[in-house]
Amino acid sequence: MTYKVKLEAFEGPLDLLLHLINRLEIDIYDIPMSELTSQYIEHLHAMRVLELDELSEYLVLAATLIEIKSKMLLPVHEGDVLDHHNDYEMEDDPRDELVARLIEYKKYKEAANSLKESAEDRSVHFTKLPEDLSDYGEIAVTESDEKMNVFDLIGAFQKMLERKKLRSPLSASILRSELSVSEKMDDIMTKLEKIGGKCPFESLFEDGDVNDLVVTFLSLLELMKRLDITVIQEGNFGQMIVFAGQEDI
Amino acid sequence: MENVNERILGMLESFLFIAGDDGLTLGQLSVLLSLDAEMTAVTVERLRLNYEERLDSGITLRLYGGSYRLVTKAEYADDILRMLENPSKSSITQASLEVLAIIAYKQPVTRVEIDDLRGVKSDGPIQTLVAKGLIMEKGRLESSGRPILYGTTDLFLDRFGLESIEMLPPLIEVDDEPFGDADLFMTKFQEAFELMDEGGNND
Amino acid sequence: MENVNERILGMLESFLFIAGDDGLTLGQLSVLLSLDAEMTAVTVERLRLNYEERLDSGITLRLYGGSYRLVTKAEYADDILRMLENPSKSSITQASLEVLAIIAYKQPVTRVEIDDLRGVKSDGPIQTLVAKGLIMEKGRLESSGRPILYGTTDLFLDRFGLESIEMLPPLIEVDDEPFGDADLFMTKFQEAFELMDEGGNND
Repeated sequence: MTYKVKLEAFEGPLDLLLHLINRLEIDIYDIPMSELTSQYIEHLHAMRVLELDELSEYLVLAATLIEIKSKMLLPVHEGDVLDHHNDYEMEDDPRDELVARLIEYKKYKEAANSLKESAEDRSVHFTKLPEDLSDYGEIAVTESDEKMNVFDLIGAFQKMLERKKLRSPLSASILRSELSVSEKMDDIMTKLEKIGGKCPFESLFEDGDVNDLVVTFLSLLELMKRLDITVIQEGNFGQMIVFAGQEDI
Repeated sequence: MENVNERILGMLESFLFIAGDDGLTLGQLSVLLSLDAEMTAVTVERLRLNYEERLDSGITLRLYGGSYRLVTKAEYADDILRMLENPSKSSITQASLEVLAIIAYKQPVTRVEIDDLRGVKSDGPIQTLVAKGLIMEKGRLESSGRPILYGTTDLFLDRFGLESIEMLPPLIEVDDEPFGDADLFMTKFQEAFELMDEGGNND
Repeated sequence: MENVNERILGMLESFLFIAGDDGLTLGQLSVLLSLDAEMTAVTVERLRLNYEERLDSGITLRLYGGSYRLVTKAEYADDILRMLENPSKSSITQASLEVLAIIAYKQPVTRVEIDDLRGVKSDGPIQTLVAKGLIMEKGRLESSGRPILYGTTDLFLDRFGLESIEMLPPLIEVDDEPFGDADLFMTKFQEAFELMDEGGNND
């Protein structure tokens, strides 16, 4: 089976190795080195999108794998072998270091996943902005003459970016859910009726935020399409007047 | 009045809590709670009464200029003012730290730019930081009003243990996506047109 | 526990309300309430229990990174997201998460140790994490080259909902369980293939 896997799907050579061990259902404490090595190298070939910098890291591990494999092929001196059933169970199994690395890496990889969950749990709790009482004073965050560090600055900056999100968007979404083109169309018609059937185009855009303006504009287009209103401009760059009903041009 | 749903009350409180200073109008609350105006008003009043009746509550609800807002109860005003008194001259507040961060990374920078970034007025913190000698005037912008440009001082470097301003760790505004009004406008437009294309009623 | 003064509870709530996102430490609260640390802790816990017990309460109390703050209850998250226009979750890459996990558990730790553990260079993720305010320099190792030692910040504790660094869940020892998490592996696999299908840059 050959397949191409994009490199970015792996966080590095150890990650790739863990992936292979899982896929091949290998016992990590008794890794068949030749199989793993050949699979690893096959994978490297399949990965087309390698940046040179990253490639070198993958190659370093490939070299390590080959080294371990060859060590295991060397005949074992009689005297080194302890009274065990398994031939490879020596004082120093050449795989030991690699296995230890893999286990250590896997530990933190799992910790990363649990951190991700913590962040998700945290993200369902929203907080409010501190009250702006700058006319009266502010709450101090440091005690007396404490030495500050630049990382406090970065923290403050990031916190501020976070707050900006909390501050601005609130009204926009609520307004949007309150406005609709059809409602606005009714509004415009009512307004026109009230003020004698015509009004300057601009006067319809006097208040409201971006959402309002868009909805107003779209409502006008729709009303024109339905011939409920007519818009007349008196010459180039002249004032545009909105009339209720059809008006002779 | 008594059979206002507990969950609705909780939801209402959480909305008002997040909305903060801006508050929310009856109309907005009605949309958010999916209740008609009358029932919304009843729910809001229930929440207000709860606050007023509970002696262990430090906050209550007020209607200012058409918006409902959570505020601290008047009886704690003095305690809060006590909290705001700066205990020591050399201490620094969160607001000041924010302003200092902006000036350190964006210098030279005007007060208006700082206000824009923070979304609140920064006169107070700027004054404090000047008084503490952490920032100073670094000239004026050659535009109308010739606003003051602020930058950090040597004392700032000293206090933050920096050899030079270049030693500040880089700051990437990862989460600060460009999402200006113009973009918002275009997005809305497109959304609206798509809705219209689908056949009329945009609701 | 039951004889916590009602007025003190109200005062505490009003302080926390004012402080908002900044929160207040046990030390600050102790000064503000004129109570000793132990009694302050008892009062804070009473307030938290009140919030948790009251079904009509939309807010509750949390300790993140040493600061107590009022937050909305989890059950209203969806309703609040509906209210917020652009609730972009700050995204963090898998690589950054791995580096962050290593730093969180092994701090203070050097870049070289992190690189060794992961088998890849971690400069990029480290820089991003510093810029995001999640990690910071915690001094230098007294050896050749005096490499920087990294540790996590209070903002990290806040963003990941941890009271303190001691509250990190213990690392799972791999020995205890059969190696090979088939599900995790399948996910990874599928992700990889999906990425291929899209044929584009995965960034």
